[in-house]
Amino acid sequence: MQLWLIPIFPLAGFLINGLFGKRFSKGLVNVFAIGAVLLSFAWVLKTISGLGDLTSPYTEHYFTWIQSGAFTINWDFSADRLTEVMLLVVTGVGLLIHIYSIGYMAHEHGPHHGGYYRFFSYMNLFMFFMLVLVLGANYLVLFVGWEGVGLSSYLLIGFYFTKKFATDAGNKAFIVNRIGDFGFSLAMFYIVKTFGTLDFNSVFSRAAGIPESTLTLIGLLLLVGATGKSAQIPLYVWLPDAMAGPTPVSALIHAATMVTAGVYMTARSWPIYTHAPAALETIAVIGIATAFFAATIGMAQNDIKKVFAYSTVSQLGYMFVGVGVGAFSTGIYHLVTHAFFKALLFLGSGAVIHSLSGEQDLRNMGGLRTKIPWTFWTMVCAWIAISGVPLTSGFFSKDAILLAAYQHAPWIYWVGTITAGITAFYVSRAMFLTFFGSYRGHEHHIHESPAVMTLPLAVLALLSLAGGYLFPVPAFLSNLFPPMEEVENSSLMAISVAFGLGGIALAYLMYAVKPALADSFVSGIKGLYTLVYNKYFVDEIYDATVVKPLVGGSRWVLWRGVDVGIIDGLANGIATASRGVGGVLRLVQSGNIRSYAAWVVFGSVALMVALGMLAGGAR
Amino acid sequence: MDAFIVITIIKLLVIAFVLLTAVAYLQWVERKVIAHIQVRPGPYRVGPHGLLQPLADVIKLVTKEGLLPSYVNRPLYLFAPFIAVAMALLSIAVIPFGPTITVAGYSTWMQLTDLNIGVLFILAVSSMGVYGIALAGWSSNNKYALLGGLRSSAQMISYELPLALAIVSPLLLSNTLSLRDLVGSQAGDIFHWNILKLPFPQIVSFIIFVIAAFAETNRIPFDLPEAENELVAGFHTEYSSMKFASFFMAEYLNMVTVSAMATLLFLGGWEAPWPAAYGSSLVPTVIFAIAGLIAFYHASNPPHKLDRYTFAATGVIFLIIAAIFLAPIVQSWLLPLFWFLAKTGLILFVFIWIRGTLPRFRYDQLMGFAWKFLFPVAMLNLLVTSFLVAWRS
Amino acid sequence: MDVVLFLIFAFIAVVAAINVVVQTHPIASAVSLIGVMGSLAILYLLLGAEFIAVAQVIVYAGAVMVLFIFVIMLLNAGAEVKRGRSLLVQLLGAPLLIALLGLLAYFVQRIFPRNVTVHFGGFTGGSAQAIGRALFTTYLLPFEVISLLILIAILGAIVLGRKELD
Amino acid sequence: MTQVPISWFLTLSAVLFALGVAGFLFRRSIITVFMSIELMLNAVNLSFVTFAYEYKQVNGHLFTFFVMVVAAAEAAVGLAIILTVFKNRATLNIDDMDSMKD
Repeated sequence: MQLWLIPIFPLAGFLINGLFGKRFSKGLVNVFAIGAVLLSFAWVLKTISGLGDLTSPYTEHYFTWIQSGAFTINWDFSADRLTEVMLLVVTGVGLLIHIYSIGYMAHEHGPHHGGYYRFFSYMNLFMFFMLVLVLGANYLVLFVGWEGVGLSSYLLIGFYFTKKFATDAGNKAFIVNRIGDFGFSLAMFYIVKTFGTLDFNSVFSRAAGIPESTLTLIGLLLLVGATGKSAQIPLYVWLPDAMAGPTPVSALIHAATMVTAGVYMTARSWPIYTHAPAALETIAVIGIATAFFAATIGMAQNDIKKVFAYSTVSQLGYMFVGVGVGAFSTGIYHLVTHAFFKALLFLGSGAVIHSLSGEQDLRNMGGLRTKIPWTFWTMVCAWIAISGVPLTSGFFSKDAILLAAYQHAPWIYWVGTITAGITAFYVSRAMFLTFFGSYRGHEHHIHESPAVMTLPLAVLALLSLAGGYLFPVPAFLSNLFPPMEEVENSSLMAISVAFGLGGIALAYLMYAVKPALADSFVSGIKGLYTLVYNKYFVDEIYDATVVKPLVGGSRWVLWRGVDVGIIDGLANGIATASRGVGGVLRLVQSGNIRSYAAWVVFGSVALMVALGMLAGGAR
Repeated sequence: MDAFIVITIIKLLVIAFVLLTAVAYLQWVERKVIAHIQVRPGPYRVGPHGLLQPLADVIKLVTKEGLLPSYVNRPLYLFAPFIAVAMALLSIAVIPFGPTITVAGYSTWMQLTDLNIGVLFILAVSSMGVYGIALAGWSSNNKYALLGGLRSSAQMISYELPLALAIVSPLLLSNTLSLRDLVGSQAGDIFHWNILKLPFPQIVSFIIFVIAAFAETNRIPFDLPEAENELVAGFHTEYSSMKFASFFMAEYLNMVTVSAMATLLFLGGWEAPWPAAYGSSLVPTVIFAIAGLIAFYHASNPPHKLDRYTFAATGVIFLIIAAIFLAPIVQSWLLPLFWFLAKTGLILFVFIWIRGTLPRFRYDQLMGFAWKFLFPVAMLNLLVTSFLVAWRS
Repeated sequence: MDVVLFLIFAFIAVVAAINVVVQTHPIASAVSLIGVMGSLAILYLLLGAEFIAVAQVIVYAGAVMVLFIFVIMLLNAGAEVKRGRSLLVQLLGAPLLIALLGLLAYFVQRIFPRNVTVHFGGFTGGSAQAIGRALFTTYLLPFEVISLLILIAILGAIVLGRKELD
Repeated sequence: MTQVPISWFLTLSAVLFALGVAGFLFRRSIITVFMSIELMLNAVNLSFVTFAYEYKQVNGHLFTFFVMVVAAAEAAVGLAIILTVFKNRATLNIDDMDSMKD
């Protein structure tokens, strides 16, 4: 089926725009960038229709990448139904966001700051690596994509590299991801040690015969990698800062695709996890903790993108819960629907920011409902979807997770349900503050975004509403993952829906009907609010416990002590000694060629004398 | 063994005598041809139509005082003309003039010696010929001579490359390095000659060869080493009498050699252009007969009084020669010799003809022409030829 | 006959080689070296290496030495100046040289007995055809590499000879 | 005895080589030194061809061939270097070329 064609188009787009984009007009850049993703999407569709039923994975071998003794790593791509789902999400949502970016980035220019072509070449590079990640048939190829998306994420977060906070955010994302990747690498080493291969098929088919302790260790190490990439506790801190990048980047990378890589990877590794229940349990706990924790922070944020960033962290927590309770397909289901409505939320907020010429603070918005109706109505779709209003896509996926969680452990269900209420509350808060009430800012030229931006919004709005029916992911993936019990529990469903609607109502009361109520409520729980507003001081704690000691240790012990004292001392000592010896040998180097020749002749004479004596002795 | 040595000595003497006479007369022919191109009679005083002019020249050069300038590097100054003429004569040794002949029971080749690497031998010897000119230029201790010598060595090194490359293509077609076998491979009609042989006619390499040969022999339009208006007389400024004559002789001998080479490599050597069955053996007879008749015609209305007799005598001689060509005993070796000499003479005539028509190159043009035009074209031709030869086999 | 030929040309080669070393003027050395090469070519013929003999004349005598003479003429190099500074060579040069020659001759005489002899026609494998065949089969890779080397040498010479380079 | 002992050829080669070394050691003109190197190469070539005769193999000839080609390349580059050196320093004395000392 030529799977390699899928990622090769964005790579070509990246190379063309990256190498020659400087000379291209914006239109030409668009043609290559969008065209690459469009071709890729088209090829995905053709592949999926061509692969048909796909009960067993379809693998294509390209070349042997690493060969060392019996250990071989091939550059293989494979496709099963999970891959197909991911391919559709990545290329489909990616295509919409690329189109949207034409409008959003239209005002970017200049070689230093904007670099229109730079943006699109990075986006294409990201698409390439993300597709490699999804298509890879073994952990190492997956890891190539994994690191590649990290690189493109870094490049795009630091897109405005003349601003310090952007580059800092890029560095932070990169470094925090390194910690996760460290765990991932260790996991791969263990897999190689245990299985002797990194190939998915052979690893998974043999997982049943491996001791549980080993599998738990591998599972936990993989989880470390997943928490880094998918922004789970304790490595979630980079994601909110990553909003420094342009909004389409936030939508594509930090909401819809890259951050779900951790979920994808853990779901992909389900044969390992099913034999390591402890690791699976850890995933569920971390997921639900992250979901709740991030949701509470989301309530107190004033930056519209920060709200959605914490919302993303929280929703990713849901996906982990889905995976962690053993309902792998529900996690993927939520991944898909979340990609629709969260991308829509980000793109909508981007449209808001765009129409307000860069304003991001909720306190300076308000009453935009009539001024930018397209944006408003599309965002409403996302709003009700994320809030779990019945019959929207978010409702189905979230409910599936919560039901599975209830079967696994009821307390997870209850925490999840409360979180759902909180989620509905803070998203509604953001919506009310943005679109209702009266306008509190200074901007006078509020304008609706161009069609090239609103059209993707409309498509995503449709998907947010109807995505639950259109893509019945659990049914589609049912033969891939271990079967789950089909449960219908309408009371539990009703409870979670009630929590969601309650959250919306509360937000309506506090931010639309009586705005003063919110302020008085905040002043009532001032201590708690400060704690939440400052994100539980997690960044500060990390700074004090990890960053400061590391920097200090590096400076005083490693630099002054080890580097200057021992290593430099050693090197300088060797150099001094060599110079002394060289000073003696220099007398031989007279610079006179004839002297050198005499030495050569002397050497050959000596050699011949020695040879003659040896030969004589031998006789 | 003894017979071999005797025959070789006889051949040596014959070839040396004929060749040196021919060279002397080549000079006469050149003067005559150029004179006629310039519409003047040329040498006319010594002998009928100046026919004895070469003899007079030889006598003049031999009896002239041999000057030995005081400032020259004497050993090399004396050695240089010797090298020049020796190398020119050496290459004649391997050139075959015709097939095997049988005289008084002994059969031998019309060739001094046959090497199975004859072509390489000629290349080697001709590359040594540079020394004569370069050393002459240097040992004269004269700036014009030095510049002439420098120019000639640079020119000859440069043009040796396209020359060698042009030679390789016909060698590929013939698949031998022996000059005798080379002719053997071109036997038949004109379409078996390398210049027209399939799969790839060597017209281009023939032209390159001739151009490079002009440069190798320092002939117009490539006679930069002896450009008299820039360098007085170039490398032989300081030479006189027989030493000067040696250089002169070497140049004409080299002309003969390269013409013979061109004949052997491209024009089928002594092979007739079409088979004897279709009357090619009658061609010399016809030519000489016509020449004799023309001579008789001129004798009947002579421009000068004496011509009545000289023309008549010439006509008789021509008719006798025409008759000799009909004799079956001599035909076997006289016909190949005729064809060989006719082709070589044709190329020699081209040499003279071009001297009478073309101006001289500028020095940088000369070098640029060799490196930037001739060399790539020769290379391309070689590539195509070798590809086609490989394709065919 | 073979002995006579060998002795004549070996004698010429040695005398010319001594001349290369003894002559103070480069051009005299160069002409002597051409003499060495020419006589070596004859000895190659004696050893049955006809292609190598011709290549010796074409490449060494006809091209390399022409270059030498060309450069000598271009630089107008005169007789060399006696201005040595190498004490080592002055003291040790001659003894070392005699030792080298003595050892080489000793090894040759000891290792190669006199019963292996050379006569003209004793070996006929050195034809152009044989060499070409070996060159394009066994020695194809060295042949290609060496053509690359020539290309690099041409480029190097051109770069070094450029006027802008000082 | 009309045949030449093979050791004579090798001795001739040794003598020529030693003369080349002598030229390298005792001559001061860089061009002559260069020519001495060529002399040494020629001496070695002679022994190659001699060995080829002794073993009746063509390999020695090929070595000689390669040595010749390398020598030609070396001459081209070496003479270009000599020209450049002369252009910059106006000297051909090899003892004046010692700037690689420090």
